[in-house]
Amino acid sequence: MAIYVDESTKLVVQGLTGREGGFHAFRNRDYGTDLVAGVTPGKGGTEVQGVPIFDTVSEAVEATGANTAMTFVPPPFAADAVLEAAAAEGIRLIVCITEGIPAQDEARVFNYLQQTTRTPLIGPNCPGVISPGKANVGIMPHEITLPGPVGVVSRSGTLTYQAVHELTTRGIGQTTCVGIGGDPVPGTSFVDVLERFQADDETEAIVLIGEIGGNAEEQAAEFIAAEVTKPVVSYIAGVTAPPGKKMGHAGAIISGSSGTAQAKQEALEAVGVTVVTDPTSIGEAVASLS
Amino acid sequence: MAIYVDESTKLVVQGLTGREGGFHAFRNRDYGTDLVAGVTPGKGGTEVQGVPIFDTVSEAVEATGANTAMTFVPPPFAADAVLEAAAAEGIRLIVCITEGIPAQDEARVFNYLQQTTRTPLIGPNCPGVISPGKANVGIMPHEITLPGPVGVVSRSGTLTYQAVHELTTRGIGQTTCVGIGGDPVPGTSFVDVLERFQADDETEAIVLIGEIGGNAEEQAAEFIAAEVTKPVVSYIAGVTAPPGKKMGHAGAIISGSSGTAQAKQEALEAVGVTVVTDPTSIGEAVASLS
Amino acid sequence: MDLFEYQGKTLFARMGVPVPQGSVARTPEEARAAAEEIGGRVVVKAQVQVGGRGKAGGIKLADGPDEAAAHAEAILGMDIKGHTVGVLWIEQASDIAAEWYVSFTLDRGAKRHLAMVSAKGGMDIEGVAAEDPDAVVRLHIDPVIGLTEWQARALVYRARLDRPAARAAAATLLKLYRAFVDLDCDLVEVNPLILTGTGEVVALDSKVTLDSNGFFRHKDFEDFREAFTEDPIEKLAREAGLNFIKLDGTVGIIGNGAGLVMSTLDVVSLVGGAAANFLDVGGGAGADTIRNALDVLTKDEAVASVLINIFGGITRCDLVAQGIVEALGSLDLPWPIVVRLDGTNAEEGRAILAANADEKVVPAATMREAAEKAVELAGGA
Amino acid sequence: MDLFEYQGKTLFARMGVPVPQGSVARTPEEARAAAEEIGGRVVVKAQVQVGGRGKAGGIKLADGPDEAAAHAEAILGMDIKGHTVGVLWIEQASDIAAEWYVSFTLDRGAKRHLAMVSAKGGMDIEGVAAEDPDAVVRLHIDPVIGLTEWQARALVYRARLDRPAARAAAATLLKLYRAFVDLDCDLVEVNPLILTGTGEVVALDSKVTLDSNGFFRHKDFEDFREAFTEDPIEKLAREAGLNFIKLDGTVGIIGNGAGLVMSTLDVVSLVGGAAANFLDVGGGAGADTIRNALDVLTKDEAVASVLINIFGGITRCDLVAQGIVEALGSLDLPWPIVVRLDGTNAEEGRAILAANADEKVVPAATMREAAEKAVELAGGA
Repeated sequence: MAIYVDESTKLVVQGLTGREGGFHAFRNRDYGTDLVAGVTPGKGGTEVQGVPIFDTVSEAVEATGANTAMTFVPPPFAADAVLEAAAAEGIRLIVCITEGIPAQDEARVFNYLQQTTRTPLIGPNCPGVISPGKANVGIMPHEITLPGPVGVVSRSGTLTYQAVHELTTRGIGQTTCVGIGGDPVPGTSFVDVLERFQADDETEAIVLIGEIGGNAEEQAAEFIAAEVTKPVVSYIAGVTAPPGKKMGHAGAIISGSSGTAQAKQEALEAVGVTVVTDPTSIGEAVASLS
Repeated sequence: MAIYVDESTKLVVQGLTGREGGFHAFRNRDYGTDLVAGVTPGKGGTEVQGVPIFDTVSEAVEATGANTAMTFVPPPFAADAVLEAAAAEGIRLIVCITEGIPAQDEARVFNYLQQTTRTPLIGPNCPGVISPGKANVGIMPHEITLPGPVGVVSRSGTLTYQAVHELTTRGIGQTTCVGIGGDPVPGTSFVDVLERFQADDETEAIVLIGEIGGNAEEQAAEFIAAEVTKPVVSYIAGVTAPPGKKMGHAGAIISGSSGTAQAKQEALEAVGVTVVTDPTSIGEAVASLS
Repeated sequence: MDLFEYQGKTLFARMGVPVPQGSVARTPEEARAAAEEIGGRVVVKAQVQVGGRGKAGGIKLADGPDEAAAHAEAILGMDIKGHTVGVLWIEQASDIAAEWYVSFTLDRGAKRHLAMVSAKGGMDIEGVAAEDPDAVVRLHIDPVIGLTEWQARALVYRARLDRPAARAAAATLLKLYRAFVDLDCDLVEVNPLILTGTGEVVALDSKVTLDSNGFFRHKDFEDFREAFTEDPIEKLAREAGLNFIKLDGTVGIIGNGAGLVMSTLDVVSLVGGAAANFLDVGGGAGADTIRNALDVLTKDEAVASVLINIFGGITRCDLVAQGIVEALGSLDLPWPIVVRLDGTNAEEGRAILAANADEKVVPAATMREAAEKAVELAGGA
Repeated sequence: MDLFEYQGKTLFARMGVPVPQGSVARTPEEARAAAEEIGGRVVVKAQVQVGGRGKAGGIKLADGPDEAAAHAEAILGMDIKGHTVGVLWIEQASDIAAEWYVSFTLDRGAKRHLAMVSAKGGMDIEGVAAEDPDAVVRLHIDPVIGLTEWQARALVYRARLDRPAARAAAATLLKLYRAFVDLDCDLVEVNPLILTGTGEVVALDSKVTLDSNGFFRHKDFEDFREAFTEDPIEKLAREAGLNFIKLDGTVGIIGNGAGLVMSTLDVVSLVGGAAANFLDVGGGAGADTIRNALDVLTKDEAVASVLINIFGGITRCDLVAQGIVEALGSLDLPWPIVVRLDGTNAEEGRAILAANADEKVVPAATMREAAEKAVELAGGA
């Protein structure tokens, strides 16, 4: 098994005709992901590298049976694209890669989806999801992954790659790697992903990569204490980050003493998580679990 | 038993300090309804005839344990008042008497409540709910009611009184009489009320009063066919209404052949409902059921 | 409240929806002046609150001012399905490349807004919908977040409107929807919404129904009514806050609550009579309201008897009785009045009538009895 | 982007929130002229993007133009927590009957908007919240429908603001919330929001943080930046689309992704060094981006070595290598560059460097090795 994406994933890409969207979508296809459709309003009826393009997501779903949507559209239109994907019957997962969506749009869309649909949204501003050997929906470099028993979840893009790389170079494979993104209002939280990894038979251990700002790691710690029986290894970035400075991710702002890397490390250690202070130690830590 | 309101009802009235609100709320109290609070922003801390007034519904609920809200505030503020009542933890029923709320407000509030809460809203523009001998929340004249085994539900205010009067003068009592109101977007539909009457042990028969316009009666007929085992007697007003004219209730517009009194009568008769053509025959029809 | 085409277009323009340039005219001379100011070819359009005016000859193309004046002469005073034409709208003729249909309304069954769009505009849309249902694309809108951009696009693409104009069409749909919501409309319908030869999207017609419950947010909307030639009795009733509709029979009806009044009409019909009107005094009517209602009925010469059917709830029967007594004293009432009172303070009301009313007032114990007596007093079926 | 008080007030005024009359001044003479134009007593206020300016002497009351000029003289050039005062706001002195605190922000934990209101405004609100938590009323707002009227009233009554002013206070909250949402703010804070002696509610201060992701909706917001005295290196970086923050160490850091860069800082610290900066080239950086990043670091004299840490995903390592090679050819780079490439096209990237780079470029296989080499090359810990 795996979570979110696997062999049954049938992918429709919003913004497939764009440069970035096309580059990554076809990389995903080359990896074996079943890319069935693209959506670009006004380009319906055309096709790109054998993939049919539709004007709307619902037409794409009707014609191709797509069940997973990936959004690459520019920030001014991304919130609307997510709403469109969520409204299309048959779509069971939305992955929004777009970076730079206004926080007000994110907050409105997140709450509206919570109130009106059960379709999970991963992102925005995230690297996507890969289940090694099965499917890749996003921008993660699949070369660094390896099928295996570890679930990886992270708020950071490139840091996720680093963590996966450390695992793979030690021969430790992954069930699924999920980048939830570091924006102020991510559609999917650590807790959502932990719940799925806990329920996934093939996942034997979990790697959680956090960073300063917000309280997502503290919420994860609470959930781990209550619900997670599998071993968890964690790394938190930003130990030396200057307090109060904005570090790229709009989320990464330290407010007072809460949200610091130290506070997060302590919260996770207190519930039995193995916390490492160097991303290169993640592989070692997981290897020493067994 | 009874539905919606009974001896456990603890009533807070939004607009208790207004002329209409006060008149009917205290009539409700005189009938035995447990009127525990009033809400009028700016008048918090005062009291009217022994009933404490609060600035907000949530304060009223916290202080008095109110579980049912009745709204008498004027149309420009009524939609907001309903949202306030729905947001107050502990409120399990909202009855909105106010007439003249813009249809756009009703549509927005109805859908928002559907998406965010399970608290039922009865009305707006309705006469309320009475469970004879137990509680009256609304403007129905309790003198014409009698405790007994018949559930009454109606889109029309005064016509409900007429129907209840016909039952009572024949000695046939009621479990609960529910006026759902005739506005374009009523918070509670015939189907919602039929479902409760069907589940209510004491209700042995149901009277349904409809009128021209919309398709609420047709939806009720479908539900009756599928779910209701108790006998139903129905009267539909507007057989002689001229087509296409607006008859007071914004809802009562005939559009084409659907929504006519005849179409509704036929739909109900087709599923075994006893349809009478004269409101004064409702009592006879119910009496002849047993 | 159904607006005239030009009134709806005024609102469209306010919301940024393109409409052709035009002017109101009430005489052939005004039509000529309007055509001169606009220049070039103009269209002379009858302003009536009913559909089908094109087929009835109420819309004419004119090459210049003289022809515009001639058409105005012909159309003014014309009867279109019972509506006499008193106002014209003279507008610049449009260069039409495509004609679409668009509407926004509330779907009461779904309790959501409903958008309908068709590439087959400019004709009888009900016919199109009946013959070729797929030609009219329907989409429900959640009033909580309103029409989204993807929905506007989906409507355009699914209805197969001209693809190069898709962006402009979607933008116009969004503006029309904003008009529908922000202006508290029950209906916004544009048939046709046109694409011009130069690629613009323009509302060539408008059918707007305003929700009068929303007028507190739009103080100026009441002014639209000035343009209508209202029936004097209906106007009197409206100004008194009464819901009145003229019908064809002889029994004047006064009741409280639309359902009860409708039902009263039905019962009058059932016992062989016919109602002269529908008159709902609403909830919480006082003595004045009843007096005013009786006053309104004195203006209708068809009335031969009156039936007052009140079931008190928020309305108090004692106040109703008082209103009848006051009317008897102050108005010249030419007909017998059958009165049936039940509900809140009914006994007090009956007592007041028994003590103070003259022989014109005939009490009735039930709705059916009241209907029978009123029909009999009106001279039978 | 944190706005100056006066910039925030400009936005408030645009949204209908009352603010005192005032003018910007950059010299004592401008302060005098502003005070003359306003008349009466004025307040001279240092404009800095940091709190606590009142305690630091950055706010002074003046009886007239002369005193205003004298205060301006004293405040201009003052250092307030590392910010040099270059701009003043001269405003009409207000008649204060009560001082309240109001803010709207996003509660990331709850994923909803959070309103906070207190009757104890005009002072350190964090202190108030710590000592007397009940004095700060908190309420979550659903971003789908926004702040409702009942919520605005509930905030006012629960915070026990002056009851006669409740209606005006609630109306002001609604306007401030509209500003927060419609202007794409991360934060709108008013401390104090005052009640004047004549019963008006006025924003006496403003702390507004704009979300630059929303600037596409507000074309003019970029202009606010002109008033800031920005660090020249940070400005250069921003104009090149790079996310740069100056730090205190000697190892220049370039990486892709905020998390990886933060982590690189941590590892450099772990091996005994200190980063000279945080520089995130973001996702999908091309050769130009890398060249520009290196160019930015040449302006920082504290840099002794540079660490480029790239894990390719959307970013391609071959383009990164190409950018390094281009920089070596076109820029005068005074320091060694340790380069660690992994992920998308990493091998191609390493090959490009091996073939084209000079001895300044030091390859590293892992992040830790890269950090150790860079710290060593910078002259050790």
